[in-house]
Amino acid sequence: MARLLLSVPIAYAGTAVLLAFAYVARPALVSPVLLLLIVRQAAPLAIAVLGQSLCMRVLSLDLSIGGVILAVSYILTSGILRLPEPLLLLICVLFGAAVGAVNAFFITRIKASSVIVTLATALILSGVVFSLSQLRAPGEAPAILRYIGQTRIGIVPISPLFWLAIFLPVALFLRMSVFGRYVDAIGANPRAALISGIPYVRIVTIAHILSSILAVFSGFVLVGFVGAGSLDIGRDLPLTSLVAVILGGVTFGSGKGGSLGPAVAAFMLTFSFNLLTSLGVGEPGKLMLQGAIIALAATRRSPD
Amino acid sequence: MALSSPANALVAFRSINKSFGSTQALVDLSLQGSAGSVHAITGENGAGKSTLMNLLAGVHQPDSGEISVRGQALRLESPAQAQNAGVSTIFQELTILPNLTVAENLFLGREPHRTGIIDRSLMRRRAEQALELVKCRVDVNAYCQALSVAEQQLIEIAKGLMADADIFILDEPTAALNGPEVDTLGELIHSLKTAGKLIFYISHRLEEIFRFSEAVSVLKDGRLVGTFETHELTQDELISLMVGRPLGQLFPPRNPHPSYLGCALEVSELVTSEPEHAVSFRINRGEIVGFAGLQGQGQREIIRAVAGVGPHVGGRVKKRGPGDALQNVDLSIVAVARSGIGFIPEDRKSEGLYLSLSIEQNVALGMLRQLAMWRRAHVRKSGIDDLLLRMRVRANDQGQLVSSLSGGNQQKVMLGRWLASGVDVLLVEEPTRGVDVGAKSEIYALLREFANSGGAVLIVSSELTEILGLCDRILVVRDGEITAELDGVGTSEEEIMRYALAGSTADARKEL
Amino acid sequence: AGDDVQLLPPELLAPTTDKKTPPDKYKKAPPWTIGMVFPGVGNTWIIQMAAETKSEAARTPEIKEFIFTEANWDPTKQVANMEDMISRKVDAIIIAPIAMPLLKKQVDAALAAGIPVINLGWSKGALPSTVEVMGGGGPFGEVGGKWLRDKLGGKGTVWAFRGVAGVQEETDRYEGFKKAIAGSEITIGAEVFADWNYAKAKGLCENLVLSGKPVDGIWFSGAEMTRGCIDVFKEAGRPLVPMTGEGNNGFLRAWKESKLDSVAAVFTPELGPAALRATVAILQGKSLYDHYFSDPAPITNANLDRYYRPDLNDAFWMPSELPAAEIEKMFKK
Amino acid sequence: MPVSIMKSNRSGLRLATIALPALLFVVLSILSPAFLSVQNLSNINGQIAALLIVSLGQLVVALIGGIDLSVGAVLSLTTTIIVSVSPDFALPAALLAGIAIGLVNGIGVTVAGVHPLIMTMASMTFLQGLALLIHPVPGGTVPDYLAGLAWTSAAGVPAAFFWCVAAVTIASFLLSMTRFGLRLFAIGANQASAARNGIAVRWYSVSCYVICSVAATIAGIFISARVSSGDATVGAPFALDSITAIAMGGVQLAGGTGSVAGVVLGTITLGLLTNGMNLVGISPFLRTAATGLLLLVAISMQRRTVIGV
Ligand SMILES: Nc1ncnc2c1ncn2[C@@H]1O[C@H](COP(=O)(O)OP(=O)(O)OP(=O)(O)O)[C@@H](O)[C@H]1O
Ligand SMILES: Nc1ncnc2c1ncn2[C@@H]1O[C@H](COP(=O)(O)OP(=O)(O)OP(=O)(O)O)[C@@H](O)[C@H]1O
Ligand SMILES: [Mg+2]
Ligand SMILES: [Mg+2]
Repeated sequence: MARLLLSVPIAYAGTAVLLAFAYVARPALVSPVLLLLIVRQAAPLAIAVLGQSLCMRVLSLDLSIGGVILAVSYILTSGILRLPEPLLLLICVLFGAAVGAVNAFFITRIKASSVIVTLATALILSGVVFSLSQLRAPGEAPAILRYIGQTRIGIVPISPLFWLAIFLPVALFLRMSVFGRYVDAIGANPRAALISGIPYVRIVTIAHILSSILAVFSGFVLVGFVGAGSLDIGRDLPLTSLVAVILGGVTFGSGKGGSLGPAVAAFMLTFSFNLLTSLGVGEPGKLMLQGAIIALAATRRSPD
Repeated sequence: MALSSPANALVAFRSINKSFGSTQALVDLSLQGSAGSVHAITGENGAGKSTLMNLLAGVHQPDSGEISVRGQALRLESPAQAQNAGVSTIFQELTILPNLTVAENLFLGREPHRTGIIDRSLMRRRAEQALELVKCRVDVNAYCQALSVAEQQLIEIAKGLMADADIFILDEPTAALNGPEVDTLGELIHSLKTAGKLIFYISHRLEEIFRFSEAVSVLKDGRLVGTFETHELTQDELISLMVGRPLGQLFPPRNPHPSYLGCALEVSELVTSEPEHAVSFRINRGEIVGFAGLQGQGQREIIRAVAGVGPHVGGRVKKRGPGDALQNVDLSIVAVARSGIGFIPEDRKSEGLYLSLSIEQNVALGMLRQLAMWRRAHVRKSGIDDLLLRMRVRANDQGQLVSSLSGGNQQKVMLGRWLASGVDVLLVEEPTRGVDVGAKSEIYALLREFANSGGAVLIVSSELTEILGLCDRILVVRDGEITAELDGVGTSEEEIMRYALAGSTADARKEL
Repeated sequence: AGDDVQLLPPELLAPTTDKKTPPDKYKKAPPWTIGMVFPGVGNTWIIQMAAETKSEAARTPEIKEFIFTEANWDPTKQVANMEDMISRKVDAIIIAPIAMPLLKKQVDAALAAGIPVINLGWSKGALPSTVEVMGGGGPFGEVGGKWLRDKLGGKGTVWAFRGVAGVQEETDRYEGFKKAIAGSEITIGAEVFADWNYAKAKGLCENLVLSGKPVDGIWFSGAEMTRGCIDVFKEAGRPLVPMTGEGNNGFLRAWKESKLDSVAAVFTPELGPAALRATVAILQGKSLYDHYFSDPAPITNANLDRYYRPDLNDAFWMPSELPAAEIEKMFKK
Repeated sequence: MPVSIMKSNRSGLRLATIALPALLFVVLSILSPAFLSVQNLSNINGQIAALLIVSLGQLVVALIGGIDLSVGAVLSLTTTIIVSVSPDFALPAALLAGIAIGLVNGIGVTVAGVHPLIMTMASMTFLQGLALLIHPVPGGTVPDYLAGLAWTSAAGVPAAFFWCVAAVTIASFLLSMTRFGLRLFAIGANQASAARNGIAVRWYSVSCYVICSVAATIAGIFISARVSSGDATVGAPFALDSITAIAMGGVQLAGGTGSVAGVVLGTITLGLLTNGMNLVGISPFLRTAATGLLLLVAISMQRRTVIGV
């Protein structure tokens, strides 16, 4: 029983503590309307985190998320491609898949460090987008995306539903399928996985392609939310998503961790930003508290 | 000789208890070792031998009880403290670091130095002396990642024996060694003993225990069964003390009149690296074939190339496919595995097992092998339980993490994964490395059963007795070439050694 | 004085001092190479400013080469860029320091090497540059502050939406705002840093609105954030309170569509061409004032239609002097 | 480059590590007449000195398989301390802060078991806040004696050169001559094995994080002199830049592989890239993209055998 409790990701307890604290200190924050809004704010992070967690479960990392989102924003809003909206969205998804495939190529074939590879692709993507966007100012986001990013059905915003529609199939697939078992095996010992004939290259490639595609979806929600192109969109996502994955119970190199924990952690982080704001903590104090929360939450609890 | 008189004990364990979570690894265990003796510790896999030694080596601390050295109770909090107390340990798992040179590895932790600056020339000189001692001929400036497991094990031994210590722990030092090297070790141990040191010696090779030790302590389920003078025991008595029953036959009966079911695997003109020779051989269904030969003659390279794990420059491998037709196998790991060939590596820790996953997850990965990736992963728990029972795996339940199993039980889980995976060809490196006699006979029986039901097995082993007792056919490898093909029943250790040691084949050809 | 060089129309830019540069001190024969050491890119104002400056340079025949460098907002990189400009022996350098004390050593070195340095910024004496051209800052913040003070009749609770913490321009704007409401009964009920960013402002504003904090008006140090807040009020079904903005087409559109009660300070991207013209004048040996400042009359509810360009997209900033064709190309919807 | 270093496979040095900066150097001297001027070379030296010092610290942490994302924030914090504390105490205060941060990072990673990426990202966030708290707006005055340390030159050789030489000498000595250095390589290859060889792994790991933080502090002292001010965000790019630099230099983040020479070369490559693009007049916006491309080229030429982060 104790072992079971210890294996529950810190994100669940952390969320409960934060909610309880907010209930006492800022009751308005835990009203359904506000909670739903925070869920909506968390949606882009939660989508990106799903991909990041998959990468981390196969002992890889994806720091190129931010670059992909920038590129998506550019493709969608710069007006260089004057195409119908659905086609534009499809191009973004294909673009994401290509970036993921490039990342995976270097990681699996060159056996390069995923930190370095995805850092490099992020640099290339943001460098190119920045230099291209000097030529044209960003325009408006496609109407479908503005609908997803800004509209609500009743009091329920659409973007969390969009997240759920992505999350459920992916999480279920990872949990139930042979693929999911392979993911755990690679996470626990990639060399053993390789030697026992598990298709290591294919699985890591799928993980990175999926991660980049999810980054594209995350970009869709962000661009839709902002309603126009922007050059500082999704800047924090690579590092924040990393934190969320760890707080969500995925541990590097052990083959442990699922999909729900990281999603809850994404909510927890977003909620904590909101809580600190509503407590009127200034920018420096906010950063300091965030740092402290992350460090404390990531502290390993099980003695071994 | 007074074996259990605490008066002249150099090391004494008193009422030691140690548990890991719910596993009680040592129970109220007391044991003494005296100076100037070789004290063997033996017992089944998971009996607690390594745990006991790890307490003395400072890796773990006892839950209760006391360890005293030279009559003084000590609390050893770290390997460093144990070293300072005069304990030198050669661990069951190798601790050689691949990115350090031989010399650096030999002196890691106690580098010769002047105020922190390493005296490299002194270190090299002393390293050369140390290697001479164990008769290991490698360059002291070579990086250890280039060395074979056997060479690494020798370096590990040299490092341990060279230490300025009074107590030496050797936890399965010979798992990767063969005859001549074991002899050298025997001489070294003897000279330490005459110098008044205490040596704790753990091995599953019973003949070594009888050759080296004067006392033997048998552990079972974390308890001491007893300490005996070795020469008063017979091998069979020792086995029944360990296993709790007399062991019937170690090796399962061979099929005396082989009528094999046709070729399972055909290797033709396989070249593993540029200057090597090409090898060709075939394995039939229902047959166990072994590679014999001295350490490092290329057996490992051949089996790894066939498995798609090691490099190959040329050649072809065909395997029986559906409808008995031989089909070409692409020599990449994934393709080899998909064609129904299982490869069981010698280094289970880094290449074989998922230590941080449970037994169930490890075994299930084998069972799911035949399914496509997107299929539902459904595993029958009872199937796994049966397997664990048959292999006599000492574990609480199938949810237990593999990292918490003893070395031998880990080996069984790794084998079990492939036996349950439905492959029909097994390539096995060192099938019983670090496995106790009881489990050994289980593993042999399982491999034989696998063969009898139509499978084909190829093994590489450094234990000649294992090759002789288990294999139907023996291929002797020397200098990358198959120099002899012998019938497992009719041959002898001497005959194998003759082919393994014979002057180079080039000379032999000249003579013809 | 009639012979004064006019950098921009007087209503947009005026000298703030009588002191003038000595004529002919940096006079050089054309053609010139001019370098610009800019902090970084990242928002539409900067994009347009850079485009206007480059376009002006292209239209000036005496300029052989115009080198634009940016430091990605990294102070050490900006120092390096400035050093590299001096190494290249350009004829003049336009700088926009990330923070004012930065580049002092390099400006000294440039001047010593006979390279005039025109500062697109207001160093308040921290830098010895030849000419300074700037706008925004304190007066920008004051425009909104004064307007809110009048609107609310000198009392009430306002929120302040600030930009990126630790940036000089941001602090100046905020100080201007505080100066404008000093002495009134207006209190600041909430103060947040939303990095001049729509998404971040929207999130923070949602949080403030829904947690029920009282508000009578909102001051913004940038209009992207205003748009975020307008959307929040609309989505929450709350009546809009007076909010300040700035002269950007996207904001003007939102202002017009939402029937907001607002005022927009004008921070023109023409400051870039103005700095370039100042550089050209210095190289021609003309005398300029030491310091120019842009503090044009704000856009109000009354004259909004004069400025708003429904045919262009949100990224356009006014007033602009880009040729119509280029505006068309860059900002056409 | 001595052949022995090239051969040793724990240095991570490959032909590419050396060829890349050499190639850049040749191309730039052909393309730009200003490149080879003494002034420009000394500019480059000044521009890379701080990154070199930070990267050497990053190397020490990378050798044991760690990573330190907080170096940039430490650097920023140092500059704010320098301008906020009375000149007499500025240096000791900054160094003390550096040591304390290293201790916290190291203890967080080794004792509390937090993944180094997360631990140092947490401290990065915290320290960024602290720096903004201490000194919200860039400015302030740097003590004169510090300004002198960064700007004076001796016999025509700029001060920055001596900073670099000192840092490289100390790091090389530590890593290739001492027991401490050797043991770092051992820990990086396999912590558990190193511990069984009697090495106090925790003690060494914590030391590495302290060394890294102190290196960032020293770089911060240099930077505050160079930009003549305290700036709470000045260090931000150093975290990723230092990782880029060591990666170009063949250092493996998995631990156990890397060399001072590699880090020097990696840092020079990055410095040449920035300086060269300014001199040749290539659009600055492409610099980031070029860095990324070069990084991919560099890692493609240094195939590893390990799989992992
Ligand atoms: N680190 C650990 N965590 C949990 N359980 C452990 C750990 N180490 C050992 N055990 C358990 O303690 C028991 C004794 O293990 P030990 O390694 O001492 O066996 P052994 O006698 O050395 O066996 P072998 O011959 O297989 O090496 C086993 O049941 C094992 O599962
Ligand atoms: N646990 C520890 N606590 C503090 N310092 C340590 C610790 N372990 C190692 N050190 C430091 O690391 C250095 C090397 O450690 P080591 O224990 O090998 O030194 P030593 O015992 O003095 O070596 P020798 O006995 O060979 O002269 C020491 O100088 C010491 O400062
Ligand atoms: Mg053992
Ligand atoms: Mg010592």
